[in-house]
Amino acid sequence: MKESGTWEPKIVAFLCNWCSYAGADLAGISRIQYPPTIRIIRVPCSGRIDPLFILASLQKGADGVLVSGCHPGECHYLTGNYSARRKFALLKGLLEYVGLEEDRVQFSWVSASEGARFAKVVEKVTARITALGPAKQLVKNVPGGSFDVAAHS
Amino acid sequence: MSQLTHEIREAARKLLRNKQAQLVIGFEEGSLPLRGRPCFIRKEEDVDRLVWTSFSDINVARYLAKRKEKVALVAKGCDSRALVELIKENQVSRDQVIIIGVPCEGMIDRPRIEAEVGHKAIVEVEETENRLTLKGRDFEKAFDRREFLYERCKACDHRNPVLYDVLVGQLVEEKVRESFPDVEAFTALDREKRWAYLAEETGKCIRCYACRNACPLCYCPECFVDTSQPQWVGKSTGLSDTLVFHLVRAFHLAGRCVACGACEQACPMGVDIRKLNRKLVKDVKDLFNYEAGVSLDEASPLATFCATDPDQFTVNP
Amino acid sequence: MIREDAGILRKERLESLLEDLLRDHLVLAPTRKGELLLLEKIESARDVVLEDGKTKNSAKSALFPQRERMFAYRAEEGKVDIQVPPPAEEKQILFGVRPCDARGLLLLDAVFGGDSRDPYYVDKRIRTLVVSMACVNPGPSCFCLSLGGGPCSSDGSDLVLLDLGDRYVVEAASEKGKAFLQNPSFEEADEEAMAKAEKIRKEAESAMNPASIAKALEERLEHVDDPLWGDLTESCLGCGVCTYLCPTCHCFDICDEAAATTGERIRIWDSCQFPLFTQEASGFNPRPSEKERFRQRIMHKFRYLPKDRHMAGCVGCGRCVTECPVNLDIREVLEKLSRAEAQ
Amino acid sequence: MENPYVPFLMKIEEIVTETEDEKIKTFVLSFTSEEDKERFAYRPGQFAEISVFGKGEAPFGMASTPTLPERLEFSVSKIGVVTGALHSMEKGDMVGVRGPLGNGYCLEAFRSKNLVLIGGGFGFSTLRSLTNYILHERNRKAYGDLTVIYGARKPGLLLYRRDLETWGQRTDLRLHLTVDQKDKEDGWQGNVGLVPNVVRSVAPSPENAVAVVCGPPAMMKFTLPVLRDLGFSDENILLSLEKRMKCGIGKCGRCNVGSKYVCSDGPVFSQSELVRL
Repeated sequence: MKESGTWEPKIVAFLCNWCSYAGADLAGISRIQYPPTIRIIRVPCSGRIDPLFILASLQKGADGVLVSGCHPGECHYLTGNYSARRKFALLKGLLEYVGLEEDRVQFSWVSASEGARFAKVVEKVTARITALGPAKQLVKNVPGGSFDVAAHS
Repeated sequence: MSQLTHEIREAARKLLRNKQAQLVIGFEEGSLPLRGRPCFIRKEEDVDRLVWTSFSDINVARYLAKRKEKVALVAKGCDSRALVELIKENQVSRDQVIIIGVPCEGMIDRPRIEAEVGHKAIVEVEETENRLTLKGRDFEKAFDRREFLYERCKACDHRNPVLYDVLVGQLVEEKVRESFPDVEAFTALDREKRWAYLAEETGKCIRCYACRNACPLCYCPECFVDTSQPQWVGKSTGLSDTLVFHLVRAFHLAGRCVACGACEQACPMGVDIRKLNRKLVKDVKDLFNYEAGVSLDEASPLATFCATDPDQFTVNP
Repeated sequence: MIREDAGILRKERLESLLEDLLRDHLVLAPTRKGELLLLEKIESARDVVLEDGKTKNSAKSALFPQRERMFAYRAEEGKVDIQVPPPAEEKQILFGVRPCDARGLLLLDAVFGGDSRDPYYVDKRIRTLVVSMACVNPGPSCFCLSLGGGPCSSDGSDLVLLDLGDRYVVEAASEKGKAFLQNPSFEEADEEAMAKAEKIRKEAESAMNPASIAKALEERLEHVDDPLWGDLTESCLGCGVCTYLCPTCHCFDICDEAAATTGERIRIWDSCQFPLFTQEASGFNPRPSEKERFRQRIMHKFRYLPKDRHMAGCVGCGRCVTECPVNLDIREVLEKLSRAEAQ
Repeated sequence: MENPYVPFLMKIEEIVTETEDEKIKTFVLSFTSEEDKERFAYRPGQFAEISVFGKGEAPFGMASTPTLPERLEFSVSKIGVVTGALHSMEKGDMVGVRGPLGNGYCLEAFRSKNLVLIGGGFGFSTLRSLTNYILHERNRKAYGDLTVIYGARKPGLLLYRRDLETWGQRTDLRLHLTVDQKDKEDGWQGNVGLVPNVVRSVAPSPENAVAVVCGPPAMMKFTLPVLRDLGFSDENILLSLEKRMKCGIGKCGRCNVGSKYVCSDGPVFSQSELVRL
């Protein structure tokens, strides 16, 4: 974390290799500016995403998670994102239900040719998460900077 | 002895005698008042251990996976629904099970009854029709059993077995389709309140995994909380790890949970585990129009999809 | 004075005694959290619930918590710094635990004390005063009598309270307890009270229905391959309820919880009922099924610990009986094992 | 109060890749303080818990000999979380060490006895420690004949190549190496056969002798009847057991076998003790 006022979120972005990852690449080579808040993890398909990946990111201190795959109907493996979409819908609903801040976990569809769209998605996601501030709800409290022995015992 | 007990015993006796089944899994009297328990009958002379009471509340479908012999299962509505899912998931083969279906009029909520008598030690229980008499060392109290059913039983709309080979007793009238007033009420709370509630419930959890192990559909040879490489979930009782355990377990049961309540009933600490499951049951119904454990033919909701599935939750710049 | 190791506590003085203690002690007592009766830290004397029997958690939680930090560390640039938490200063009182729980502490003392003392347990233990509440109305799952204890046993307690209706007879069972009796809240015990207490004690014992655990059990347990084990454990779910709520089960795991450069080593309860307890990194498991794991639990409690620590790993509190999700009753298991001939 | 759960720190001085599959490495550790070194007086057959901070602890038998007290050596097979983390560590990194733990080999009882040490695979590490200890010039005369039988699945999996060469040249030690199978290319000239069979053909005399066996469970199981056939009594057959352990001091309950704890009562047991459990 930087000094207060200049805080920016850390967002783990799981991107499908065949679309959003290439979209991010295109945004890069097209010199489209977007906030440097995401840490990209490339996955073979949005269908690869296990809810554990998302929750583990939040436990380990990510302020938000973005999952991005191919537009429905355009999956490299034909139906991977259709299956994923059902999972994501349920997961999103469940996380909201338990009172996790709604915008911490977000999903999008971005194709390989949509560099500009990718940048916009990141902008929007970043704005929402920045508005929420640092994530606290699921972060696992491991003795950190203060190295405080009394706490958490 | 109740009529249902009698009929269950006769059905079991016949199946064992004719060698149609090598094993009957049903319920017997527990060792304490207000308790029933699973029992495993292999010999005709043991058949009289079988009973049917207001405490035959364990989901016995849990004991079916990985059996080699031909099994007769005494199944109430929720046991049969779990069995449907197990058959669909190829954990149990339909030919291997003979279902002795029992229409169920709900099971008694033990913790609630115990609270009702002020947590005094109950020494004896008598059950006749709808009347339940509890005796302690210095008290006696009678209840109408229908008022003390588990919440899940009150809301149950599958009291009759959905699948059976032998039916004992008479089918009972089913309630009209269940709505989800509890889920809606919880959703209406402030986000902070919901989180605080879940944090408090999670705080009671001692990670004994009774919920998972009692669940008829938690049959994975290695649970995600037990993997070490990578270790997804820490083993201690902090909020983060414990909540992630419950969230992911609930999620793994999405579209599979038959709302039998085995989890909450097994929980020694009274954690409101079904809170999460109910939400997913509702969403699966609303979003994908699926109800777990009612049909052998319908594909499981997370094993299929539809091009027009809801999409509104995605970010659209 | 009739007896210097006994006194009377009038019920109306209980609250002021507790308030007094709360000033300079950490007081753990049975208290209700919703429907749960838990042994937990109390803030006020009014939170104490003494009449409702045993708590869901056992007294071990106070001295051997489910999660405990062993040390914190920082590992950076080839340097490692380890910080061990300083021992707690505050004295603690376990107030109103039941005699079975107090007796369970004796086994924990034997395990965590002795050779290579466990500082986390021992530090807390020497600062702890155990005031137990005798059971005048033992429950249907209680079987302490079968294991050498009793509803009014003072084993492991410093003081035992016994309810006479309007007052408690308080008996000291240790030097620490005797010293505590000097507190002005206590009055001198009179003959009549002592006689009444004795009568209640007898009644409580005779009201119990102890499991008949025969001498034969010992011999029977020598037969590890007894086919009876398979039948006994058929309904076992393999969960950790029985071991986690048990006042004597003490198996634990040690693991690290880490951030990038800092972390802590913690110990957490573990259970012999879990497959991971003995599964080796290669995947090989010497106790592959519920049968072997359940057998280990019984063997450890009733055969190994009596040999090794001269005390059974069971005090008959009955928690595993009431809390087992499938009512797999340890009393019946022991009875069956004591009865049947080894095959 | 002494805290038996808190490790002291040691520095990795050297990492030796022992086997061709690179799954077993030996870590040579140096003490960071003179006190730690003094406190760590051990005998062959004892073990220590090694900490990789953030990953946890795992038990390893000392592969080094107390006759060279400056360094501790541990051979680590990469199978789990801690061992995986150790394998990715580098020279200069710090690890935590708790020990020495366990009973070790009873050297007093070995005095003037003929010793037959039988090891298989990875289980050979503490026998290497024992062998080097006995071969030390100060100790050699105190013991009788020394026979070492050591087998691995393939020649490329034999540990401590340098030691094996030195030992092979000595006259006060009979060394029998064997492999379960050999490839055409590996040029293995030695014995091919399972350890129990080699023991049978070497046929060490049970006269005034103690046999020490350490290796995988199957090897131990099949070696036992061979030793009994040769006339070794159960009191004179020692086995070093391996079990999942955690605390190492007989508290955590994991390694309970009968009324013993492998960590604190063992890991070395005589067969006659094991029969009684």
